[in-house]
Amino acid sequence: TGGGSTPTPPATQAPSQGATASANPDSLPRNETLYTTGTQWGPPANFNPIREWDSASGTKGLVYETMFHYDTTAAKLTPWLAASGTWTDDTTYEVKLRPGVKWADGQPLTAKDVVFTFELGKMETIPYHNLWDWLKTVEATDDQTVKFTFSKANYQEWDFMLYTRSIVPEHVWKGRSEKEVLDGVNENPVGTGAYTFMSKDQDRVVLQRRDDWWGKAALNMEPKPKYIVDIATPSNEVAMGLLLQQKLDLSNNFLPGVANLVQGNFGLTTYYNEPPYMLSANTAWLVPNTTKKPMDDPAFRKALASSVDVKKIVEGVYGNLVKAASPTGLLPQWEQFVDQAVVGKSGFAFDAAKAKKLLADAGYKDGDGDGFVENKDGSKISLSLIVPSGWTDWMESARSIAASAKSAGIQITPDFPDYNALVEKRSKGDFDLLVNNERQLSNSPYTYYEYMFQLPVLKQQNTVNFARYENKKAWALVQQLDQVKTDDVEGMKKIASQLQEIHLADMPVIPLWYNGLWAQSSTSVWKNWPAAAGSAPKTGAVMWRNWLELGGFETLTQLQPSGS
Amino acid sequence: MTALQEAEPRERAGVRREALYFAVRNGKLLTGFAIVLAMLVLGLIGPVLIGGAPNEYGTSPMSPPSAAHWLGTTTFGQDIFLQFVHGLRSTFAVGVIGGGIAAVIGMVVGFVAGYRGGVVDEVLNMLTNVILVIPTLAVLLIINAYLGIRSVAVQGLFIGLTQWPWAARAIRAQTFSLRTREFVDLARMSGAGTWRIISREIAPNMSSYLFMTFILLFGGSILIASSLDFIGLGPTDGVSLGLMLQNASQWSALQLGLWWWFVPPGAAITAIVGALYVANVGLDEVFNPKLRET
Amino acid sequence: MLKLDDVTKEFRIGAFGGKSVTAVRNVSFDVVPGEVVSLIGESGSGKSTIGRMILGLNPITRGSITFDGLPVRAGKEYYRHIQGIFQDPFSSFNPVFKADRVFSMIKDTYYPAVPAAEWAERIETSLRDVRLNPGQVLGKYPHQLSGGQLQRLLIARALLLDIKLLVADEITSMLDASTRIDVLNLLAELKARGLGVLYITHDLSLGNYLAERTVVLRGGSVAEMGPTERVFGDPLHPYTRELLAAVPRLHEAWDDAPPSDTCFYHRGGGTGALYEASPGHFVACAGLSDC
Amino acid sequence: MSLLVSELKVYYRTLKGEVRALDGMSFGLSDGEILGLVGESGCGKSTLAKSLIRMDGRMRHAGGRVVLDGEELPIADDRRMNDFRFRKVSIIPQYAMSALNPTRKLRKMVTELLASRGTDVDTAELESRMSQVGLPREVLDRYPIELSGGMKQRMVMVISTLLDPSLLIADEVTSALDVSTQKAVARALLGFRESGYVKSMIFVTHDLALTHHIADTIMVMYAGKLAEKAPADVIVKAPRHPYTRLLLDSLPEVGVRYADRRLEGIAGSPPSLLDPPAGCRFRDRCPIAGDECAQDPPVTELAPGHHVACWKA
Amino acid sequence: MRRYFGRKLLIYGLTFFVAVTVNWMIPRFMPGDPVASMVARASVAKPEAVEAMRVYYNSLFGFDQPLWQQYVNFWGALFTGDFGISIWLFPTPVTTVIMNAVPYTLALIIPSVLLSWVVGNRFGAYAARRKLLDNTVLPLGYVLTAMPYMWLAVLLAWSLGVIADLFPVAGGYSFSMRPNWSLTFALDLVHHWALPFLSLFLVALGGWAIGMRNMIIYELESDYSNYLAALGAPARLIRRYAFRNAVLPQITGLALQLGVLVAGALVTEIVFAYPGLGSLILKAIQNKDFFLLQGTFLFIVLGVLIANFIIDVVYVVVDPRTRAGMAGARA
Ligand SMILES: Nc1ncnc2c1ncn2[C@@H]1O[C@H](COP(=O)(O)OP(=O)(O)OP(=O)(O)O)[C@@H](O)[C@H]1O
Ligand SMILES: Nc1ncnc2c1ncn2[C@@H]1O[C@H](COP(=O)(O)OP(=O)(O)OP(=O)(O)O)[C@@H](O)[C@H]1O
Ligand SMILES: [Mg+2]
Ligand SMILES: [Mg+2]
Repeated sequence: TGGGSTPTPPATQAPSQGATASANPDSLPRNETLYTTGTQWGPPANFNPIREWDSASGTKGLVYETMFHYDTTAAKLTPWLAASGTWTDDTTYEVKLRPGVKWADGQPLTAKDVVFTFELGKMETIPYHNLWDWLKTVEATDDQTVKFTFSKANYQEWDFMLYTRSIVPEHVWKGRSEKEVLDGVNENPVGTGAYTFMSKDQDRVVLQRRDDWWGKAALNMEPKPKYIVDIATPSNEVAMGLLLQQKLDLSNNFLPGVANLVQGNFGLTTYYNEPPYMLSANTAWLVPNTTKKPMDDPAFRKALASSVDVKKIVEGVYGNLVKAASPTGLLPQWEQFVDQAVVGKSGFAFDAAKAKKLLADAGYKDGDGDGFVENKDGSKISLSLIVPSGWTDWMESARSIAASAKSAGIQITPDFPDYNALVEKRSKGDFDLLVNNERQLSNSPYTYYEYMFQLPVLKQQNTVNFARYENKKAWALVQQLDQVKTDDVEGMKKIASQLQEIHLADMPVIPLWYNGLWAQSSTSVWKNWPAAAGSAPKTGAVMWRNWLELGGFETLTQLQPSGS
Repeated sequence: MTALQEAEPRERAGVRREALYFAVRNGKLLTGFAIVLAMLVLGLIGPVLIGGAPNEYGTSPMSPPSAAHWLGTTTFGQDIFLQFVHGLRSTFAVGVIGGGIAAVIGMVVGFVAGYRGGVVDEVLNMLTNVILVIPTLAVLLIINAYLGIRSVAVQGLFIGLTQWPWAARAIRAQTFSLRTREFVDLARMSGAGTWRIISREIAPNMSSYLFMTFILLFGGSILIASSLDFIGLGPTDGVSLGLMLQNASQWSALQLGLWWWFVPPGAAITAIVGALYVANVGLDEVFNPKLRET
Repeated sequence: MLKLDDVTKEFRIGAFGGKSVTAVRNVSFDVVPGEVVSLIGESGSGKSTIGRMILGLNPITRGSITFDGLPVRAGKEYYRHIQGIFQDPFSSFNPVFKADRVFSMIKDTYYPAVPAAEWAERIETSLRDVRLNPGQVLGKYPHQLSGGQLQRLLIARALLLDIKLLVADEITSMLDASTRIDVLNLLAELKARGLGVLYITHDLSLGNYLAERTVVLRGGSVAEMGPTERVFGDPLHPYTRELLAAVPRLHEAWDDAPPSDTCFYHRGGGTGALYEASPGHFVACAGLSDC
Repeated sequence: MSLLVSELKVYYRTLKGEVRALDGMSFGLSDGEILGLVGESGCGKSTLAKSLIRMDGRMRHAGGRVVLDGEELPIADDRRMNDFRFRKVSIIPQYAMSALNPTRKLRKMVTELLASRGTDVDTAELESRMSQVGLPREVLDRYPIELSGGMKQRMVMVISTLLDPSLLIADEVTSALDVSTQKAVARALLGFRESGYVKSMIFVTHDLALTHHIADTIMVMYAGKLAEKAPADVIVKAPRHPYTRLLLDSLPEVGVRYADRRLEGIAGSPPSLLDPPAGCRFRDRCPIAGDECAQDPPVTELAPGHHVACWKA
Repeated sequence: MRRYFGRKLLIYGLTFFVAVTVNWMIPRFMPGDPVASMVARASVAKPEAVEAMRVYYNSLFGFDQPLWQQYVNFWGALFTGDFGISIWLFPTPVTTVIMNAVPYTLALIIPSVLLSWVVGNRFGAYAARRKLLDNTVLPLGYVLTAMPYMWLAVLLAWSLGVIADLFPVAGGYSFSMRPNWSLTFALDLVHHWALPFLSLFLVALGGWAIGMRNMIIYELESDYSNYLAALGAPARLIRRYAFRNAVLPQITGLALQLGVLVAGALVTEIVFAYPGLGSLILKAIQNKDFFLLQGTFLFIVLGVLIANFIIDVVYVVVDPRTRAGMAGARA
């Protein structure tokens, strides 16, 4: 496999590379190297940008690039490979590519590459295949211009596509079979990005900066680390050890207790220097199976929502590393879409007494005096809450949820099936309650509402609407939201507000807390890490898949060597 | 025959009385058992005396040992001493269940193979060897991973089911030499059946040996269980010393300076198993005149 | 009463019995009531193996052993009539139990209904028969008893049953001269009561002292057999002669074995055909002319 | 006199007290003499043999002296005794069958053993001695496991006598062998004396008849004490101690048959050595015991070389 | 002798057969569908696409064939060294994944097993019947053996790694290094190897020392030792002989312990994030990578079998008794 795993004698490469490489690449200079962890969990498996879920870290974002980036603070697309993108009419989108962008092999990036990339989606097993449900054609009108014609313009989703799909070179990929496109290792990736893969081994990939990257001139940006070593995530405690030993610059792991270290004098920083320390990355939901009794009753779901003491989880389990979610579950970055009036009217908070009252009002009574309420028909309620075995923080949280539900009179037993089994139960609807955080921060709350309300409910629900909540009106609203132009914030807000009303009235899923954008960095070698305070960058310091486009890359360009 | 005569001088005191004489004077045996017993008592009465749920969150997380929390608290404010005494319980439970099951299987296989001999022996021997060669922890990992382990009892069961081969081999060898002793034939001529001979003639002759086997299996089970717990394949319910270790390590206890979370469970396992080993050597000395320090 | 007919025993050794060792080869003889037959021969000649086959402790490979016309069937009934005593008295007792447990085992199997008092009486009688003082031996552990005492306990045990045949395998090898002779005398008395005894030994003088008939084994097959006085007085087989010559005698000097030029040896693999030299006196030779 | 043992007392330490396995033995052994040592099982024969060369951890030298070739043997001092072992005193142990290290070829073992005593192996000499006991020289290149019991026994004999000790102790070397091998081994021992490999020898056995064949003198022990010591023929033909007589009487010989002559054993059993009764230790079993036997009988020399410890002798 | 090996080979063959069969059964009979989890991870929402992917992966892994056919194919593939494709590290072949990890594991196991065995035995032999050592240093041995592997490992990592900063706590070599043939790199490898090795070594050491001590006491009391002592041989020679005999059971003990030692190595690797098979197994379990799990498991079984076989050969070479045909009694 990769050249990294077999030692190469230095003699063969020293003379030829001597001119460009400032240091012996066999031993990376510490002050030019960024060590990161928290992205990949094992040996790098492939460099295939189509496999967004398991390609080696940096494959997308550092080696391959997308047409746009998304600025989560400003909430807008940043042109990247594209110089601009505009809706020429309601169903036509035109992208002008940036001139002078070159592939790593020297070939120029052209509109045909973009067309090729999107047409790959016609293959059924390609993740963005369903784009072609509403995309009619992609054409290169000239070398720099791509025209997308839609049968139905899903503006919100389209923006998401624009910054998530890596563009691949047609001249390299042409003729690859479906199998190869989907499953190929793509051993020597040719991308447009600022880095190339230098070596890989069991527990790492090493990326080297391309000094001829187009963005240096075109964007006036340069990622500062000459080398990036991304270490396959060992366990939390090992990552923490490495961080303390200053062998690691950025850990994107969940490091419980790191708050203590940030407060102490260890040279560690996080985005905030007080709770919640991290930016928020996604929402953890408590998902009730609404096809089962009593979760099919909105009143019960609302009582359940009031019974969960999220604060206790935030403090006890996470040591304040996360933030309690707002009743809408929308991430803080989407705060503008939260209709405070709706929340004020029908929002909820932890209140055991209220939960009890809600239950009583809805007819759930503790008839047999065991401390737990029964169904209206008198049958016992005994719910199980499943989270994957081994996910310690969630396991602890599940225990905590069970405990606080108990005080409201709802009997919940935490259960920790194996992840695989959980996935199967989840997709078949064979569960009572579960915790899920599948959806990440994105350009639009649309993705969250799609997650909540998507219809139809199938026999197998693989990615969304695990609650199997059926509300035609809500789903119609979601689709409507999709078709609101992304610059029409007011239009979005209006629909969002209606959706929030439905959500809070019916509680198909119960927001719990916001998982953090785990990022703890050491200032021993690199400084100017993103932080809330002062003039520090406001981007997310993450190397996670799909997050380099959300500000991760920009963070790299703003780092400064600590020595200087 | 000559050796036999020398080993059994006619005028020596009764075997049992002599064993007792040396037992109460054997420092190793006494120390070993004292430690194990102390731990056992702590595990048995500790939870009763202290009361409260071991996993209950407390109000003072991460506090060092104090009068209120003898061994301090975890990240979640759980009282470590309380977890510790509960953990001792399950640790002993795993030892007893795992060691017990392994001992029973090992004895049955060992006795039957050793006594029956012939094809039965060959087949059992083959089985033993097969299980012996298969790396058991790997198997346990797999079984655990797929079936999931709910309780200490199930964990003990699995450990017991994979840990017996060496014991079977050792017992088989002993039985093999005992079954050629003529009292076995004499029992046969008195109309005793196989099972009776094994249980009434052969087993009593190696009772000390069987006991030692059990001790070793007991200690082994505890160690294996703690490894499994540590990798995250432990029981999902309850507390055990291994789970405490796992939690401590997963929540970076050492890095955060919460040594009181990490040290006691490991030290207790070491103490129990180590004490068992020491006691085992002591026993060996008691029952085996050659090992006695004269 | 007891009849061995062309008995052969092969031990299989190694995994799944790859190799085999022939311990006993085509041996035939019989024992009648009130007769002591002594089985002599060097170590490893198969004496114990024959005894164990008779006792049903080892299966027979070929040939047959019958007792009162019935084949050997290890089990309760069989052992009611035939009992054995092994060569090592110390290992015949389970060291962790009291020695008199051998009696209660008999009771459990054969006389469960006999009341305790009567049983105690029977034991006492039996012990007195072997000239043991019950008070001295009962309730003691094996290691608290002497070899001779243990040996006699075993005989007493056998006597509790109404046995017809006793297989006594080198029962005196562990005893010193004086105890030894006591045991031998006891056997002789039992014989007088009609008991058949197969007396296994490698000590010729003991065999000679007790037995009516003698079977000389060599390498698993019979070298010579016949009335004791004929076998000892007129040994025909050179091996017998060699054995006799090697026995140290108190008042005679050792003499060398007569050169074995006259007779063809039957070592392993022979047919074991026996030639009857005189009535009842058989010798394994190729033919009369050679002897 | 090459060996002079006087008032030797060796006790075993046990939980219950001291077992007086040797309780005041005195005897002498002259150059070239073979002493046969007989006696009931447990009377202290092996104890005597062991105490002359190496006492084990439980043995205690409670008194008495041993003088060999004019030098006193420091039998209680394990370290000092080392100089005498093998060179002056040597032993063929009772356990000869298992006395050879199972994982060393014999040649190597002999070489290493001799080297550790500061001597080199004289291969020719070694092989000639082996052939004298009927061992082919190939045996040296085998492992002990590959030898039969008799061969091992003879090999041990050869090894033990390699340094020509002046005293050889042979402890029941023949009891585990069948008659023909027994004879060969006994003959070899005699040969060793003839060839001068050993000067004198103590031959421990329970087989009176066999001793008679090779020993010059026979010493009969009873319960840790000397009972009678006399030239072999005298012991066999004209024993004076009642124990010796009864012992001889109970010996069946080829030709003696129960039907013809009923032999009798000695009634009773020997006294416990833990706390032996005062006086003659054979008293309880002695048919001719009298009141004087309550006193310890002194060893008296009845005739030249014929010592008896009995009031009635 | 030939019988001895024939018998051993039979056992090995049987073990291998059982192991392979059990192994084959794992992904097929255990709850949870590996393909389902693969599909789930790809986050494909559309039912048709899901179905297409499922069909595709099922045929890729051969799950669409009848069971017996799968079983036969499995054996066929096995003999060509093909353990299938890793699910977790898709589409890397399992063989490649394993082969990348194996050097690290071997580098840990072989030296720690052999060294702890040699040193432990020497040490135990030395301590036996020497009162002072026996009462001071050996108890330390008991404590060491009784330690859970990971506990010692974590303590070492923390004290010598994080606190004292003497050793790195993760990785097979520095993250700043690229493999090359230089002394610096070799030293770096050793530096990373030292702590995991030490923790394995220490735990195993005590066990061997104790075993040897007990064994040699028996040997020192044996007849041949007594005979040598009676002939005035110096204690050194007697001990040397006793050692050789006592070592033989320890060799068999090594075979018995191998499985345990491998297990210990796995746990230790996990603690030190050492990129060997142990970390791999843990990840394979966590990610439900059946094929990788199968592969590693088979590899371990094979490794243990080979090691056992070597031990058997060594045993025959050093113990004359096996050669003299007593083989049947042992095994
Ligand atoms: N269980 C067994 N398995 C294999 N071989 C055996 C077994 N028992 C006896 N033999 C072999 O059978 C042969 C005869 O043994 P047996 O014990 O009958 O001899 P013996 O004449 O009684 O000898 P001894 O005088 O030493 O008691 C010997 O070669 C022995 O090795
Ligand atoms: N280690 C010991 N501890 C206590 N008593 C012992 C020990 N060894 C031997 N004895 C006792 O010392 C006495 C003499 O033993 P010894 O071995 O010298 O007898 P022996 O004459 O050689 O007997 P045998 O003919 O059976 O070999 C016996 O009564 C025996 O019980
Ligand atoms: Mg026999
Ligand atoms: Mg003796």
